[in-house]
Amino acid sequence: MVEFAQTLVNGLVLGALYSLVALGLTLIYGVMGLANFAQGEFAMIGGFSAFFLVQEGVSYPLAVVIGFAVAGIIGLLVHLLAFYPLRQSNHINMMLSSLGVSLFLVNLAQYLFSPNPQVVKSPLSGESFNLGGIFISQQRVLIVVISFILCLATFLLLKHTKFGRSVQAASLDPDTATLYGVPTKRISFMTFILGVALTGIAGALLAPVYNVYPTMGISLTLKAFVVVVLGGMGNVSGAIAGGVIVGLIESFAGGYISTGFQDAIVFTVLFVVLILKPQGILTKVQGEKV
Amino acid sequence: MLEIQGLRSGYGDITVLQGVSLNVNSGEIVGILGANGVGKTTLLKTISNLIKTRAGTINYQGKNLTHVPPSKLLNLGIAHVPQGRNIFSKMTVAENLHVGLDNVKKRVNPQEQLDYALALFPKLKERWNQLGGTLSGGEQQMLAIARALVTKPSLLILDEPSMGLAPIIVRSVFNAVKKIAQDGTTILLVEQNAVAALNVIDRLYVMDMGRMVYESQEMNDNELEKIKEVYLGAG
Amino acid sequence: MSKILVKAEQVSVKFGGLWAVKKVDVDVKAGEILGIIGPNGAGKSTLLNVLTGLQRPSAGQIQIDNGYVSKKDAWQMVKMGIGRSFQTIRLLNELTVIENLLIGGHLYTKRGLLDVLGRTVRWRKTEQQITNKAMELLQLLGIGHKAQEEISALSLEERRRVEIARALMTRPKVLLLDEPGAGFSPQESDQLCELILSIRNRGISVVLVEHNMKVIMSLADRIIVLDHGQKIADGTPKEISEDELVIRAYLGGEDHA
Amino acid sequence: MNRNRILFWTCILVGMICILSSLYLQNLYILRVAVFAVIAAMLAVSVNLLVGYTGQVSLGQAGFYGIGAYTVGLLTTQWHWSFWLALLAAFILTSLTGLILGLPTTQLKGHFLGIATLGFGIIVNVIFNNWTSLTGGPNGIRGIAPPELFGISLQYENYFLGFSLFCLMVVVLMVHLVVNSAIGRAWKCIRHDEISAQVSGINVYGYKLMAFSLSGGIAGIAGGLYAGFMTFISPETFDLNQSITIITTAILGGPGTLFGPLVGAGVLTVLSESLRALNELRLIIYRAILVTVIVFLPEGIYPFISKKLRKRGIASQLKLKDRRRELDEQDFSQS
Repeated sequence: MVEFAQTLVNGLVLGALYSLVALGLTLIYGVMGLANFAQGEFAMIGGFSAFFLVQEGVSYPLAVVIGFAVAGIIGLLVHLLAFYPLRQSNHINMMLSSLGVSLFLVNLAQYLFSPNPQVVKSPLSGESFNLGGIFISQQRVLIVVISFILCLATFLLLKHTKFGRSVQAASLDPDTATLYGVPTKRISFMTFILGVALTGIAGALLAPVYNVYPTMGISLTLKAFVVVVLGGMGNVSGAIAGGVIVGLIESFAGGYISTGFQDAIVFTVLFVVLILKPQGILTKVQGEKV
Repeated sequence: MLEIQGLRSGYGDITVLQGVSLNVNSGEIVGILGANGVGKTTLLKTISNLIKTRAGTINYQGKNLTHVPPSKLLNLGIAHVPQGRNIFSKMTVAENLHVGLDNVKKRVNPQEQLDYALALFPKLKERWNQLGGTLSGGEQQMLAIARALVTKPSLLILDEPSMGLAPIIVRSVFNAVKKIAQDGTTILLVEQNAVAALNVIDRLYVMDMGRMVYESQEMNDNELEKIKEVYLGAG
Repeated sequence: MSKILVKAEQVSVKFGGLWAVKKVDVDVKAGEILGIIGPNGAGKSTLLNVLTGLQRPSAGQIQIDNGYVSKKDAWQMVKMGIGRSFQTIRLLNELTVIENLLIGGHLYTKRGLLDVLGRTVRWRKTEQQITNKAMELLQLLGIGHKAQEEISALSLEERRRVEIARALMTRPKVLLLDEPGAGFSPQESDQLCELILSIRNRGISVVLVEHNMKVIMSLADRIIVLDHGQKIADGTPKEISEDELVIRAYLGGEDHA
Repeated sequence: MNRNRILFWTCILVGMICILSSLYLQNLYILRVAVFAVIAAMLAVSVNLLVGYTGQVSLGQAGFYGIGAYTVGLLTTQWHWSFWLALLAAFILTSLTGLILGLPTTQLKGHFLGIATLGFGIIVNVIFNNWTSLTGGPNGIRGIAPPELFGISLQYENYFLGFSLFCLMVVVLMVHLVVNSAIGRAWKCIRHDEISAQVSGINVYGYKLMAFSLSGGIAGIAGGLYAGFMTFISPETFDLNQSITIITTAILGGPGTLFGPLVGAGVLTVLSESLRALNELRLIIYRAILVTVIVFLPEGIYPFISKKLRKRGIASQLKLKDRRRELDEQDFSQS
């Protein structure tokens, strides 16, 4: 029972992180039609910013916030160099470009920071709650709380602000959106930056628990894709719910079947979903016109 | 108010508009009638710059529109309701209306405009928090018009508002159009449904194969016969 | 009475909550030109897609030569003798005219891996046959001299001809043309009419969706009118042009129902 | 004898010369690099069948590559099969894997297909790493016997290079024959427009499956060659990075062309070797160049160069002028 609860909690923590990364991914997909394989690298960027800032004596919370900004700024550069020139091209070229960007960022980080994992100290490191035999480190609680707040904030931003409505309109019907004054080009820029910055925060948050290293983003990207496929490409609430589902699957597969095979199990679930319901399990099917 | 001279445009290799000229005076409802496929929608999309002009000029209140991007038209007081009621299906009625309002907030009083649009289409108030995609066809058309209306346009461009609607709904939509014009908005209406359109418009153009083939100030059965000839090729 | 080649019974297509096509009967007889008309959004293209297997009907059945085919894919329908062209031309722009036509001859080639890798005698023979057939068709359509040009170098009118030629390469019994005259000048429309008649004279039935009323009224033996996804009239061009329902569908009208 | 046939035999001749001259190469470093380049080329050819000819993305090509290598590795070490039989088995097994993977995934398009194939690659890699009793886990398989031909061991690098070049030539020839037939035309049509293909009587699903199966088989052969050359295999060779390298090689060279993948493999090999002096900076510059090419030369290097060369030809220049004149006249008659 204790083991079950512990697995459940670990799954929720993972799920919260996946939701955050997938949220960025799905926003970008919705507005730009870009399947961004470089998404996880922005978590790496956020993680390393937090690492260096904490090392320089900056307080951890501030480091997290700056991680958000750094990921956003690098996101802007990447968008300008690797995606904006391809806006008229097909989506497959954009996807390949993002694969190239992903490898580039990983190699750059390996060159600049060495491939070894780095430990990030958070004031909450080492502290943990004991709930009837289940140990939860405070950092993990922080991850869940902040992720939840950010997901909620993004959701509210989309629902209740001018920017959010523009993003929704631009992803639903770009032509009509322009007719109502939505500057679709600027919106796609801003969405990309917001999307990768959210992932940057995820990186800064997970750093004290899982350490930071140049290749940390790859598995995050992959999981985020599974989440997004599960929740339906471009579906925001689907991404949040899907994140939790994938986190739980991974945690339980690791705990009860085999840690070695947990990724294979996650991707097998992905296969089944893709084949049976390619629109995602959380999206309603709509008729397709030829 | 709107003056178009020798307009040509099209898609890829196909030139759809073969030199279209027309003008719209302030305060009137001008109808462009024609069967499907004659280039009516292309004409409107060219006016909004969703399709590039290949030749000819579009003047609106003395300003050349040829290079104004579609997203800036609202600032000039032009609102274009596209064909097929392109409402944002996964956004609520309220959100749809706010997309219209968002970009004109400096110019208009949002509450006033919302009240005006909802008075015209009270049904939308009942559906306020429903997703656009779940509305009936008629309600979607009303929403599309209302979404344009809240931007307080001087010129409202409507692309076939009757499409796919039952006759009784068409009538209520057109009554609303008439009311909008009476309140001082100039309207450019593109329609296939000539009978319904003739009831509301002040002046009419008939389009065929990318050209204006007929123009008239009279709205009676005689005109209908003429339009029928163009439509059904019986002439 | 001539033989019925294609018979669609009560076919319906539903997109989301909307009936794009609702309980429509169509039959195409051998050697006739059947026109399909209707206002925007009436479901003409959807109906064509159903008849060519690109769209599965939500309900209803289709028979080709008395065999039910509702569950067949488009390529199997082609095998049974249905060919078509599209409103927005669907040719491969980077390839030459002749290459596009050879694609249409796909079903009549030897295409097993062993034949292809071995370049067998029968492989050569069928390749030669479809190449000859393609050249013959191009000559017939008056574009033989363009055989080696890329599609992107052709005019709109020539592309339409190539697309019709590609459809003819599949040796159809019934040829469906979706607005073959869109964007044509009156002169080009006249030439198109001649072309369609000559296709019919080769014993191929033609189903024609067209906006240009002059074209359809002069060509069609019979016309079906769709409105709101339903068939509202079926008759000779003369009957159609006098039909109250049709006139109302086009011009609109007050609701008397 | 027409121009195409002359070109065809010239290519065969050049191929033979390459094979023969490889036997006289003595520089061990160059030989090894060349063998890897040939294997990379074969992999690029395999993925080109998908991404180039039928317009399907595969981000899991390393999965087939790995299955091929492990089949040869296991059959020769555990069951003591001869290399040749094992290579044949690798081809058959990977073709089947391609077919089975294709059954559900060819229904998917674009990103979805990319993600699904990527998932396939990862699952295969996880199995290599964790099914320790069969695959040796992260330690891999050692002591794979290099192939022998007519009593001559191919463990000498120049013999192996000759052999692998021969395999590559056979594969390219096969692809050439297939592409220039109804099958290739069907693939091209599917890539550009599936609806067009359907109304031309092409069984889109069937032909996509065929492409998947052939592509898997060719990658499997490349895997077998790798195992035979290295005599040692481990999971890390067949990871996601490898899959991405394979697809970018094909894209870089020119997807949908016969020689594009070869050019891609050649350019990338030379690039990566000449950057070796830069040590750690090498990979970064290498990736930056990759992204630049994708962004600014999406059609690939080979088509770009061959187009440039063709444009220089006087005949085509005249043709271009004619076409321009035609266009001008058209404009004139319209206005």
